Amino acid sequence: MMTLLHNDFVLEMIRLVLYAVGLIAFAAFNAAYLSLLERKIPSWFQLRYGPKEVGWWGLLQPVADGIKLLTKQLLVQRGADVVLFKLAPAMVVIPAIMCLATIPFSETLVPRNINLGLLVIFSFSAIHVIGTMLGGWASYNKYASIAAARVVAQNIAYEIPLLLILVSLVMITHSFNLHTIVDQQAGGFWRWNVLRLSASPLMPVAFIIYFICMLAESNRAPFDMVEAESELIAGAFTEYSGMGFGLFFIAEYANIVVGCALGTILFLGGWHCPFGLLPGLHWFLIKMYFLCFTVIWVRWSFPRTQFYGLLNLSWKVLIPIALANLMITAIMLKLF
Amino acid sequence: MTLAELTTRLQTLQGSTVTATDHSKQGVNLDITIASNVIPELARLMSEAKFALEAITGVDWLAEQQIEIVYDFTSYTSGIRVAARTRVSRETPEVATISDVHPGANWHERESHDFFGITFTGHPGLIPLLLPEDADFHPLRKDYGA
Amino acid sequence: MTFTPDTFYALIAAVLFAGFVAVTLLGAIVAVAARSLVRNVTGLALSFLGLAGLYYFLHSPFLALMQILIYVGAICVTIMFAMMLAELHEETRSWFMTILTGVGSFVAACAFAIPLILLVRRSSWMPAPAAQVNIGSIEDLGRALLTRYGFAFELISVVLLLAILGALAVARSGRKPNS
Amino acid sequence: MNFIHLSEQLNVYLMIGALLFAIGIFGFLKHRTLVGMLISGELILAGASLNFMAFGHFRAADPITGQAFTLFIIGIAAAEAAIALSIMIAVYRNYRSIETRDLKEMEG
Amino acid sequence: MWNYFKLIATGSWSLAVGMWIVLRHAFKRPVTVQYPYESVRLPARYRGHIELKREAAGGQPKCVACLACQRACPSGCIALDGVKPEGAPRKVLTLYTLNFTTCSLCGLCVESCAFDALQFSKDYNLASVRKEDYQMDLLTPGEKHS
Amino acid sequence: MSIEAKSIHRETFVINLGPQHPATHGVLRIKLTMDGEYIDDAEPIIGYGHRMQEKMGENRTYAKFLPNTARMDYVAALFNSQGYVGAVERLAGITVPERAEYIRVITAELNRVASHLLWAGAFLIDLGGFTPLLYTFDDREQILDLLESVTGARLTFCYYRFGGVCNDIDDEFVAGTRQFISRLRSRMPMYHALITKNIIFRKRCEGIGPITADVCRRYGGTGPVLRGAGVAYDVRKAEPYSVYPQFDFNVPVYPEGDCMARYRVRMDEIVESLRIIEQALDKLPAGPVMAEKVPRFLKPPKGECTFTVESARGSFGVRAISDGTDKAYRMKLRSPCFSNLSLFQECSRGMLLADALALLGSLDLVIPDIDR
Repeated sequence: MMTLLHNDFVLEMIRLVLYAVGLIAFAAFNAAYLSLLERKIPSWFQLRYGPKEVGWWGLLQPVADGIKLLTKQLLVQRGADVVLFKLAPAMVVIPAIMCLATIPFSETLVPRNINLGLLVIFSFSAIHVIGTMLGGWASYNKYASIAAARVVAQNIAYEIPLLLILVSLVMITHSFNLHTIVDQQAGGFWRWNVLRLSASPLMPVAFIIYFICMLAESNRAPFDMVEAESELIAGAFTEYSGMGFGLFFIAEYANIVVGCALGTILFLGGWHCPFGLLPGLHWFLIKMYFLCFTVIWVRWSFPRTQFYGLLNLSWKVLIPIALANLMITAIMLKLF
Repeated sequence: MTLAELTTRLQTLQGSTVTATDHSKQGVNLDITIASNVIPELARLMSEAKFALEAITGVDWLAEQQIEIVYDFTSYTSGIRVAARTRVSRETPEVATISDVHPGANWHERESHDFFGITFTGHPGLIPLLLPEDADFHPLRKDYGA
Repeated sequence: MTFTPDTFYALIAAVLFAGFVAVTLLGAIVAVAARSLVRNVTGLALSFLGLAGLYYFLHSPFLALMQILIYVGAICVTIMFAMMLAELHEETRSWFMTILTGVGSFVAACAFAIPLILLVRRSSWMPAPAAQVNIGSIEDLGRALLTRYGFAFELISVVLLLAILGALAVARSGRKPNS
Repeated sequence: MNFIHLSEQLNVYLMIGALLFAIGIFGFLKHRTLVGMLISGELILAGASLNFMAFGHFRAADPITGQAFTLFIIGIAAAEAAIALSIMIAVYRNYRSIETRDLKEMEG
Repeated sequence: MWNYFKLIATGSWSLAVGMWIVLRHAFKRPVTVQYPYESVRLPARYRGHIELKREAAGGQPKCVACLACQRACPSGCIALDGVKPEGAPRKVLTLYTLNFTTCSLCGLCVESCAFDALQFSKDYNLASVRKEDYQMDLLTPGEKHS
Repeated sequence: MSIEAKSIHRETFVINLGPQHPATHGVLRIKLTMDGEYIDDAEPIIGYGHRMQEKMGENRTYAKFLPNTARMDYVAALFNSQGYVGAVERLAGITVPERAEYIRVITAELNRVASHLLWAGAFLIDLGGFTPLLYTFDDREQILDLLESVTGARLTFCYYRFGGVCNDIDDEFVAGTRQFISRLRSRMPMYHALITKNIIFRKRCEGIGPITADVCRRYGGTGPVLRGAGVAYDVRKAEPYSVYPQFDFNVPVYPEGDCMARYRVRMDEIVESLRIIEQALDKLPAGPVMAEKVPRFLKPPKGECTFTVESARGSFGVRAISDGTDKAYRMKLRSPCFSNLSLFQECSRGMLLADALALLGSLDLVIPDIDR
């Protein structure tokens, strides 16, 4: 038994538990405070104040919302497929948190440094499509069914340009390891992948495509066809109440955070300072939350796209450009 | 189509009385009184003359035991406004539908059916529009609820 | 047996392994036995997730991730999409036929499974190689795919291309103007 | 056979593969719809690929062989699924023979 | 092909402009009025519920109970009564109630008053959960008539 | 054909859009028969907010019906009052002082601008864009402040009276209105950059929900819907009433007939209305705002007349029949939304759900106006 208390082992266990708790707390915290920002930022855009009653500057508003969601009953409507209905939120939220576990937040703060980190994120984020769709289908609600069909078509369409961009990125960086990819971008902002014009002159465009695909993959406006409230009320989540809805909510923001963190890692140099000085967690968070801000900013600036407009954008604009980027990258790699 | 042409065209309809009215006094340019069985023909004529149906108004003349139906037509090109009126008996108010010529009349006729109980024969679905689905009363009749 | 951190890790690994096996088999059973097609696909997805875990235990995380990415993320989603698009549902049959086909299929499946399992238990496989030429890393896999299996790799890509074209052609041929 | 070392036994994987195969066969015979058969077919393929992986890992001098084979199987399965589903959609579009109970059941 | 790239370029530009406009608004002062803490300035003609004007001396209502407001009210929400004491020049109000639940705030009563005895109050904090609170006794303001 | 027709039967399902749905702006219910995401048939079901206003018009004296007129099309309440007051004045032969007519035009056009601004914001909400609503509301609030300062109410203005208006406008109102005109003019380029030129908005509106001039004619669609279909019909020009002939203004017409055309018509109408208001303020004559000798209990002579005004949504008509008593014998209210909604069933056929909602939004419906 004494060996169990071996120093390294205890530390390792503590580390694991801390990271597990920390990640779930991080996901929940992000869901809570990004949702507050989701109300505060548009209030600035729209000449309003936003929530300001609960706590100073509305800082306790997410707590109040959370308590409200927790105390509400999870209603299952008659005719719904109860098992799938309750399975769906878990299938959405677990992969999202698992993706978070591979994100290197700084040089040292890495929950799990996996060699195939990029691939892990992509395979796990593919699961949430099934979860959303099951939720929509199992709700036994026509609006939710339509949303379930939409989420699949949308995600299939946007996975392709996303993967094409990532393939070209992997060709440049020769690695699936997120830590390595960030380390290659050390130095100033001119070494970031987004400005790595020597690898492919289309890199800034590739970043924009990545951002668009990330919006579409996490079903954010202007691609929020899945929960288009003026058409489908709340889409796939129409029938969810209480914490069932809360889990979808957490997963949505966790997906945004993962997408923004990945954008930071892949294109914006991760934890490196733009001027090559003092790298660290704060730079990572600044960049990541700036991307999150942009996500919210985009949401409150534009109307929703049409469904076929969205598919057209993917097939007629994003995929050709991504393919072109891939080919240019390959040619440049071969030439230089 | 000018007012004069329209007047001559309308006068050819059987049993019609066409009166040119002062727009500033009456709000319409032409006032036609016509027999109820000529209504479909009138509607076709107005449709050919590119007139739009603006409204169908029922009036319950309790003293005469008659129900008057006023069709308001407007031309979007010339701005001419025509009111065509016909009277049917109050017990069995029946007139042929014009919703086949003016699809917009569909709702107006349903509304008049709701309020006055006028039966528009040939109407595709004369079910209550504004009143509850099971309404069997006609609130704009003068003897309703009075 | 002394209880060292290593045994603790091994125990966790064993529990995880058992969990993956359970998910794989239970998912597979749901995939064939459930009456609703959506549940079938969900079972299939779960089964593949478990299978990915088993691949991880076989020291090939790349395959495990590809399994998730392609089977769960693409194939299962596509099946579901097709079901939504075509509104497919299981045919309803009389209870007699249901029981008959169920029992018949079960017997047939057992006829395959029991000899196979017996074969696995009885036969002695050739011994493990003394040394492996590589560790099966993703670099080795990539090199092998482009050298030794280059022909098969190209063939697969042609097959996939043909499949895509064929799928497009078939799906388009059913489309009538005005419908 | 120790529980802890279960994951290091070739036979365990082979048995799981055999069971998946059998379940696939069961489903293939039981289901009569295209989707059901497709699902079962994927299970059969999964059983086969698990065998490849297990043999490749435990008994082959070059573990790549099993992995490469499994990758090819995944590719083939993807192609198969694409073709099968497009056929299903085409059949459905032309005949619409399959019942659509659920959406009709939902009132209003 | 040219149009394709042009559309992409103009489209992206329009999106960027839109985002810029929205961002610019973020630095403007909010226009909302935080109601319980601050309230908007009511215009002089603000039509609240009615109240009785009173004589400068004595505080008696100017109302002579002529019933004009009651007659003018479309909703029939005013009820008033007055008696003429012996020797007094005019009637004295004994009852003036306003059923605010049916009042439509049209202001016809104030217009109808020939004695300048009615005015609109500036009271807009009228929320209540009890219906009885809206049976207003205007003779003794502040006390709710029930 | 026969075999084909038998084997291909459309698999449809029914969705109830409403009575409570974010896109119906009120208690409208649309029974959608859907083929996947495509609409096979859309049957509007109305009457949830029906109040039998026409019967009230017969049961109340003429003056007592005035507040009701603001409660049909509550977004553009002054037009209903204008139509009703105009009809009764025509019936009773009352001439309105010119200053009152000018004030009516100014306030009504302000109301039109407010209504169109509200529509633009609500339409963007239908399309999923939330922010423009707050900007248009900001501008609309300015109008409501102005109208409140002269009428005393912000929404259900009961302002027009037989023979004039109940309150005169003051210099403060005139100055405020001029200030507002310049403010809104300076904001129009912002709206165009934010909304009109936005590629997503354009993609969602251009070519979506086409309504032809013939469809408008057959269904009696009027207002911006008709002008967006390329017909330059405006009651203010076609049958001039009030003092409109004295003003110089254009009737914006766009021939495309799609949602974008309707949007552009309304945005242009805002500009035209501002021009009208400016001219009216410039020419505003002095004088009384109320005709003399209008009896308190009006008893128009026996007769019948109609009065049509160009409301913010189309032509709003009142047919009043008097039997010589103080109550109308028949008070027919022709609401523009009623006809505009009736063409939805035909025009939405075969559209995608999202596009149909864009079409529904572009019709600018006020449900209580339909239900009356």
